[in-house]
Amino acid sequence: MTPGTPPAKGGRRLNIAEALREAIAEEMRHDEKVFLIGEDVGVPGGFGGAFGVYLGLTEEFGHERIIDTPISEKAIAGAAVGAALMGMRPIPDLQYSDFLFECMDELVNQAAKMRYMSNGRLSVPMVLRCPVGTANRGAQHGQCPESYFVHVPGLKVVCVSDAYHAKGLLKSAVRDDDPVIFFEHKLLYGSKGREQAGGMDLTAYVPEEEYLFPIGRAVVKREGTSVTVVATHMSLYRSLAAAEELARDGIECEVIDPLTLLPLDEETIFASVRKTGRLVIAHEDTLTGGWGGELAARVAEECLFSLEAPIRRVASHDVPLPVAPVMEQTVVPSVARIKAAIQSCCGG
Amino acid sequence: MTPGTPPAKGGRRLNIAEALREAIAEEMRHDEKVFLIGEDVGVPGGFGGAFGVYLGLTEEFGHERIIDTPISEKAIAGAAVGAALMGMRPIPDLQYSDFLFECMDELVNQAAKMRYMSNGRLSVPMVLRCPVGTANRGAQHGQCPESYFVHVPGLKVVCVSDAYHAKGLLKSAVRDDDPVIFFEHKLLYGSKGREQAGGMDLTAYVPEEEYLFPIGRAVVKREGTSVTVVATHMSLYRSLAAAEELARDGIECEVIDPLTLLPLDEETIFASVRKTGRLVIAHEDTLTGGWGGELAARVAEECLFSLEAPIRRVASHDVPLPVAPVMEQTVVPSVARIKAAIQSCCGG
Amino acid sequence: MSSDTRVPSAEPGSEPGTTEVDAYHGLELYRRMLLIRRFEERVYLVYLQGEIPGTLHQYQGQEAVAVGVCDVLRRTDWITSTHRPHGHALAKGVDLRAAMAELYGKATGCCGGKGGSMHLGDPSVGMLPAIAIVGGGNTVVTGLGLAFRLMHTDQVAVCFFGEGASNEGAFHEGLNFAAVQHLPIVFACENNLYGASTPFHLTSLVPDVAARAAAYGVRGEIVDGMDVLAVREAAGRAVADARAGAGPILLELKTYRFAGHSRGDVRGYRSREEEALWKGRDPIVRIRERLALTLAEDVLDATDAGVEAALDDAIEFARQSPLPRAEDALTDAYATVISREPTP
Amino acid sequence: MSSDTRVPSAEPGSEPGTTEVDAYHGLELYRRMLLIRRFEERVYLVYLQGEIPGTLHQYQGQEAVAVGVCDVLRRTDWITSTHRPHGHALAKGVDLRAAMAELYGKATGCCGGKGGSMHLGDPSVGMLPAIAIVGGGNTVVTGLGLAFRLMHTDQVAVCFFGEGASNEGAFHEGLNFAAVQHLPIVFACENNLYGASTPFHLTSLVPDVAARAAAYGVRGEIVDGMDVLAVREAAGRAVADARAGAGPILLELKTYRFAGHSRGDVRGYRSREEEALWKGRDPIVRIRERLALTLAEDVLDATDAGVEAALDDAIEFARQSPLPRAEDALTDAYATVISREPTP
Ligand SMILES: Cc1ncc(C[n+]2csc(CCOP(=O)(O)OP(=O)(O)O)c2C)c(N)n1
Ligand SMILES: Cc1ncc(C[n+]2csc(CCOP(=O)(O)OP(=O)(O)O)c2C)c(N)n1
Ligand SMILES: [Mg+2]
Ligand SMILES: [Mg+2]
Repeated sequence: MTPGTPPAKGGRRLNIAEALREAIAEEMRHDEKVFLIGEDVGVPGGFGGAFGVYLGLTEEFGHERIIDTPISEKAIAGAAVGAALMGMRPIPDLQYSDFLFECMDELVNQAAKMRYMSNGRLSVPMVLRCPVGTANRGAQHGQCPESYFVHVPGLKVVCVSDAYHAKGLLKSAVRDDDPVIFFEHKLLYGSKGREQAGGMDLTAYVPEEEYLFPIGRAVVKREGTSVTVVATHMSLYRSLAAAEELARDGIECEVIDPLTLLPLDEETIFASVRKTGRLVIAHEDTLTGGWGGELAARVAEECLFSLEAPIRRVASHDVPLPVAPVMEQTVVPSVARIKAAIQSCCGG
Repeated sequence: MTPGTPPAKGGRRLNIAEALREAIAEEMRHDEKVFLIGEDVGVPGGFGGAFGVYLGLTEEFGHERIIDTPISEKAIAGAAVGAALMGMRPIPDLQYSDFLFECMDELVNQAAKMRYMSNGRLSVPMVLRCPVGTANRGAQHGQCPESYFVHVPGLKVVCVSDAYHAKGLLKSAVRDDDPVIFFEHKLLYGSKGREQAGGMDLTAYVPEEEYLFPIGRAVVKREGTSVTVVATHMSLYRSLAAAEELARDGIECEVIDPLTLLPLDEETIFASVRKTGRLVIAHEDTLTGGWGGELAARVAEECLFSLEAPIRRVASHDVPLPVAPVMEQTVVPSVARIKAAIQSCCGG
Repeated sequence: MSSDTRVPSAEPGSEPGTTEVDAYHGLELYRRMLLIRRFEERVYLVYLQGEIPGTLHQYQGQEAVAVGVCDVLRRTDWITSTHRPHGHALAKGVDLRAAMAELYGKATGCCGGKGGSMHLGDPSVGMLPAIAIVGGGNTVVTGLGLAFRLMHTDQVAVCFFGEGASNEGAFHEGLNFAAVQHLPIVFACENNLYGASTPFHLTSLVPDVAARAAAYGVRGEIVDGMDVLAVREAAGRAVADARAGAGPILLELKTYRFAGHSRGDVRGYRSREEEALWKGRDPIVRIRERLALTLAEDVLDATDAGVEAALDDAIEFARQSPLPRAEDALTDAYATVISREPTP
Repeated sequence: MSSDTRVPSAEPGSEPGTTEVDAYHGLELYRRMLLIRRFEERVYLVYLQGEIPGTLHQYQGQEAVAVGVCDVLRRTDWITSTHRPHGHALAKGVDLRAAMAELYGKATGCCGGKGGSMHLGDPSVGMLPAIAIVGGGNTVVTGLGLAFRLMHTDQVAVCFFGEGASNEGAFHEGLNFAAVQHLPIVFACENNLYGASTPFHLTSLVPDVAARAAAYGVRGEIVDGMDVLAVREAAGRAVADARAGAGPILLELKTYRFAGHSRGDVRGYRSREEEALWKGRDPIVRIRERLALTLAEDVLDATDAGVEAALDDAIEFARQSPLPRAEDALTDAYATVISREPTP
C-alpha cells in the first residue's frame, strides 16, 4: 500500500484506540528496541493505560517491555530520553497532556537539544503519546497544549484525528529518529463509544496490510473552492460539519487536516489558500499564542496577496477550562463559531 | 510624574539592574507583604542573585523577607503561588529562564488557574523574574522562552528593555493582582559594563520620584512612516540601529517596544501599522510558535487591508543555541537580518 | 473514650483542648464521617443517572483521615487537597449544598461550576481549590506556611496527598523546603495502597512513606487511618507542634479506598479478599460500635437520619439551582483585565 | 599501596581486577588528576586572556572523584555530567584536544563548537553531552540503565551530580525509579558543601546526601572524595554490584571545589580558613606524597612535564583549529529534516 493513500470506504474499520494498539504491537514485533513506559500501562487487571489503548499488550510482550512506573513524570520522560539516546525506541505515555508540565525540562531542554549539543552524533528517537481535549474534567484535565511544543526546535508534533492516520503516523513516529510528541483527542478514541463524541462514527478504514503515513504531510479532507479551513482533532470534525451546512448556502470549504504541526505541510496549505483566497483556522488549544497564529503568520508572509479576506482563527477562548458543560462548550470552538468565522471570512 | 511619560533626556541615569533593585526596595518598603525568594538571592557574601540585582537588599530587609532556597524550582514557584494565594506579594527569582521548564506545572496549572478555579475568589499576585538571552552559554542557558507564557491564559507577560520602564513596570507588576512573568535580557542589565552589549549605553533616565508604568502599554521608541517595527530586548536595540542606517536610504521606521506581551497593546501597534502599511517583528525567541506569529496573525486579521507588503518576522532560527560565537550570532537576529527584512518589506 | 460532658464541637475548627474525645464529640466525628460516606454513595447514584458531568474520584473508606485531621484544625487553618477531594471538603467545612451543586456544575456550586469534582474548595473555610495534579499541592502548601510565618499568625496548613504522590518530585521539593524553613505544615499522606491501578510496592521499595521523612530531618509517623480517634490524636499532636513552631511533620495514614480509583473502575488489579479485609476495618463501623457502648441506639439512628435528610436537601438544592451563564466562562481568568474580553 | 607489577592501565576503561592499585596504576591516577588540575588552571588563564567565550565552572579540588570513579568504568559504560564537566570528561577519556577545542568554540571541539564548556561529551567514550540543568542527568540516566537492561548488556551508568542537585525533584524521581527497576546505575554525588553561593546546611537539614538513599531502599555510602584510592575502592564495589544486578547505589563523595562557583566568583560566602582546611587535603598532593614513597622523584617530575606538554599541545591545537562555519549552526537540530532549513 502506498504511503499516504487516503482511506477508502468500507473494508476493515477500527477506532483510534484499536488502531494505535495495532500500531504499537506491530512496531514492537518489528523492532525489539521499541518499548512502552508510563503510569498504569501494564498493571495486571489494570486499565491498559488511561484510555485502554494497551489492553492485551502485556500478554504478548510482557512486563519487561511494558514498564509500569511510579507517578513520576520527570522519570518517565527522562528514562525515555536516556533510553532513546542509547538507541532504544521508547513510547512513553502521559495519561493526560496536562501532566506534560511536570516534565518540560526533560522534553524541552533534554530531548529536543541532545542531538544538537552532541553535534549530531546522538539522536533521541522517542514518541510521547498524550491525550488532549476537553471532556468535563475541568482546568487540569482537558488542556490541548500542542502549541507549546510547536515552539520547541528539535521536537516534532503530530495530532491525529482518525484511525487510519493514527496508525500510519504512530508507526512513522516510532521509526523516526527525532523525538515526536503525539497528541490524540480523548473524545476521538472510540474506546468509550460514540455518544461522547456526539454520535460521530469514530471508526475509519484501516487496511490489514502494513502501511506508514509520513510525518509532515497534511491531508485534504474535503475539497472546496470558497475558503480553506485548517483544523485538527475535534475542531476538524466540527469544521467538516460546518462545511456541510455552509455548502447549502453555496460556500464550498476546503477542509485540511494538517496532521503534523511541526514541521507543518506548508505546501498543501499554501496551495489551497492560493486557490481559495481565504483562510480559517480552528483548534481547541487556546487562541493567543496558539499554533493557528503561526500558520496565519506564515500565510500572511507567503500568500498575502492571495488573500481576499482577513484570516480568521477559531480557538478555545483565553481562559482555563471550566467544568460545567454550559461553560465548557462556550470555551471550546463549536460548529456555530466555526461556521460564523467562515461566513465572516467569506463576506457573509 | 504621570504614569507612562517617556523618559526625558539627562537627569539621574541608572542601569536596569539598579532600577530593578530600586523598584524592589521601594515596593518592599511600601508593602510588607512583598518578599523575595530564590536561589542565591541573599546568602551573606554571595552574589545577590545571578545578576547582582539584589546586592545590598538583605542589609535593609533581612533574611526573613529575602529567602534563600534549595535548588528546587518547583518549591520556589509553588511557595510563591501559595504565599500569593494567602495575600502575600512574592517576587520569586529564577536565575535563568531556561530553568522555567522545571516549574511549569506550578506556573501553568497552578498560578494561572487558581483564580479561575476558585470562581474569582482567590488571586495570585506574584512576579516571577527571569533573565533571558544569549550570552555564549549554550543551549541550556540562553533561551528566550517568552512565547510559551504568552500562551498561558491567566498569566501576564512583560519584557523590559530599559531602566525607566523596568522600574515602572516592575512596580506595577508587584501591585498587580495577577501572576506576572517578568523577562529581562542578560546583556541589558548593565551590571557587567557596556562591552557585553556591544558598547551600548545601558543606562536610562530614572526620576527620583516614585512612578509606575502600566502593564499593557507599548511605547513608540522612534517615529516613522515607512514601516512599523515591533521588537523587544536586544532585538529592539538592533532594530533601532537598523532604523538609523535605513534612514539614510529614506526608509523611516516606526519602532515600537511592546513591553507587555500579554496582554498586548494592540491599539498602539495597530494604529502604527495602519499608518505605515508595513510590519516587521523582531524577537530573540525562536521563530516558529513565537509571539511574533501571534502579533502577525492579529494584524492579518484586524489590519489586513492596510497591509501593503507581507509581514516579516525576524527571530532566532529554529535550533537550540550553539555556544561558539560565530554560530550563536548566526542564530539570533542581527542588525543585518533585521535590516534586510525591513528592506524587503519596503520593497527593497 | 471518656465520659467528659463538654459541649461537643459543632463544626470543624474547634480547638482540640485535649486528645480525649467525649461521646458527643465522638458522635460528631461519626456524623461527619457518615456524611462523607453517604455523600459519596449518593453522588455515585446520581452520577450514574447522568445528573453529574465528568468523572468522580471517591473517598469511601478513607473518611477517618479527613475527619480526624480536620477536627483538630481551626477554620483559619488551611488545607490543600487532591483529585479526590470530596471528603476533605466536607470535613473542612465546605457547605454541603455548595459542594453538591459544584459537582452538578451549577452556579451555586462552591466554585460557581468552574471547578467541578476535582477542584472543590472554599477560601472562607480555609480550603484552596483542590489541585488535581498529583503532588501539585505539595509545593503550593509551602507558600501557605511561608505566608503564615511572614504574617506572624499561628495558622497551620495541611497538605493531603496520596502515597502515589510521594513519588513525585514535588513531594521531595515541598517537604525539604518546608523542613529547612521550619514551616507550620502537616503533610498528611493517605496511603491507600494504590495509585490508580498501581500498587505502591511496584513503585517504591520502602513500604512506608513515613520512612521518607528522615531524608529531610523531619519526623514521620505512621497512623491507623481507619481509626478516627487515632488519626485525631496524631493529627492533634502534629498540628500543635507545627503551630508551636516545631516545623513540618509527615503523617502517614494507612487506609484504603473501598471504591475504584474513579467511576467505572472494576478493580481488577486487586483481590476481593484484600477488599474484604479492609472492609472489616471500616472506620465508620468501628466508631459506631464504640459509640454504641455509651450512646443510645436511637441517638445514632437520629444522626443517620439527619445525614440522609441533609443529603436529600443538598441534592434537591443542586438540582434546582440554576446553571451558570455561558458567558461566566469568560470571567475570572484575571483579577485585572486589561485587554478586551473575547465574545462567546 | 601494593608493589604488584601489573602493567598500569593506560586509559580509562580498565577493568578493576582488584581493589588494590600498584605504583604504576597509582601513577596513572596521579597523572589524570594532575591533567585535570592543570587543564583547569590553564583554561582559566586563557579564559582571562579572552580566548574562551562564555563562562566556566571549574573542577579544581574534586579531581579524585572523577578520576577515582571513571577508573573503574569500562569505555562502554556511560556517564552523565553537569555544568561542571571538565573533570568528568577528561577522566572518562574525552580527547584532550577535542575538549580544549570545544571550550574555544572550534569546529574540532568534541561537540563541534555547539556544546561548549557546559555540554562537553563524546559518545565514543561513553559520555553524554553534559547536562547543565541542575539535576537534569538524574532522570536521564535512568534511561541509560533501562536500555542496558533491555539490551541485556552488562553496562553500567554513572550519574555525577552535586549535593545541591539532591534538592531537585529530579534527584528523587530518578533515584526512586532506578531503585524500583533495579537499574545498573551509580549515583555519584559530589558534596562540595556549596551549590553556587549557598551552603548545603541552608538547604537541607540532613548533612549527608547519602542519608537520603534509605528513602528509596537504596544503599548509601559516604566516601572521602579527597582520596582517589578511597573513591576508586568504593566506586569499584558500587560498579561491580550494579553490574551484577544489585540495583543502584548512592555514593556521596565529600569534596571541595578550590575555585569559585564560576569564573569571577570572589567566594565571599565562605571563609579563607575553611578553604585552607580543605586545601590541606588536596587529593593530588596526597597521592603524590604516597607515590613518592615507592617511585623516584624524577618519574613524578616526568609525569608532570608530560601533562604540561599535553596541555601545550591541546591549547595550540585549539588555537589553530578552524572556527565552525556560521551555517553549521543550522544543522543537527533534527536527524530527519522534513521542512526547509532557515537561511542564515
Ligand atoms: C502529575 C499527575 N500525574 C498523573 C495523574 C493521574 N492520576 C490521577 S490520580 C492518580 C493516582 C494517585 O494516587 P495517590 O497519590 O496514591 O492518590 P489516590 O488516588 O490513591 O487517592 C493518577 C496517576 C495526575 N492527576 N497528575
Ligand atoms: C535547574 C537549575 N537550577 C539552577 C541552576 C543554576 N546553577 C548552576 S550550578 C548551581 C549550583 C549547583 O550546585 P551543586 O549541585 O552542588 O553542584 P556544584 O556547582 O557544587 O558542582 C546552580 C544553582 C541550574 N543550572 N539549573
Ligand atoms: Mg493512593
Ligand atoms: Mg555543590
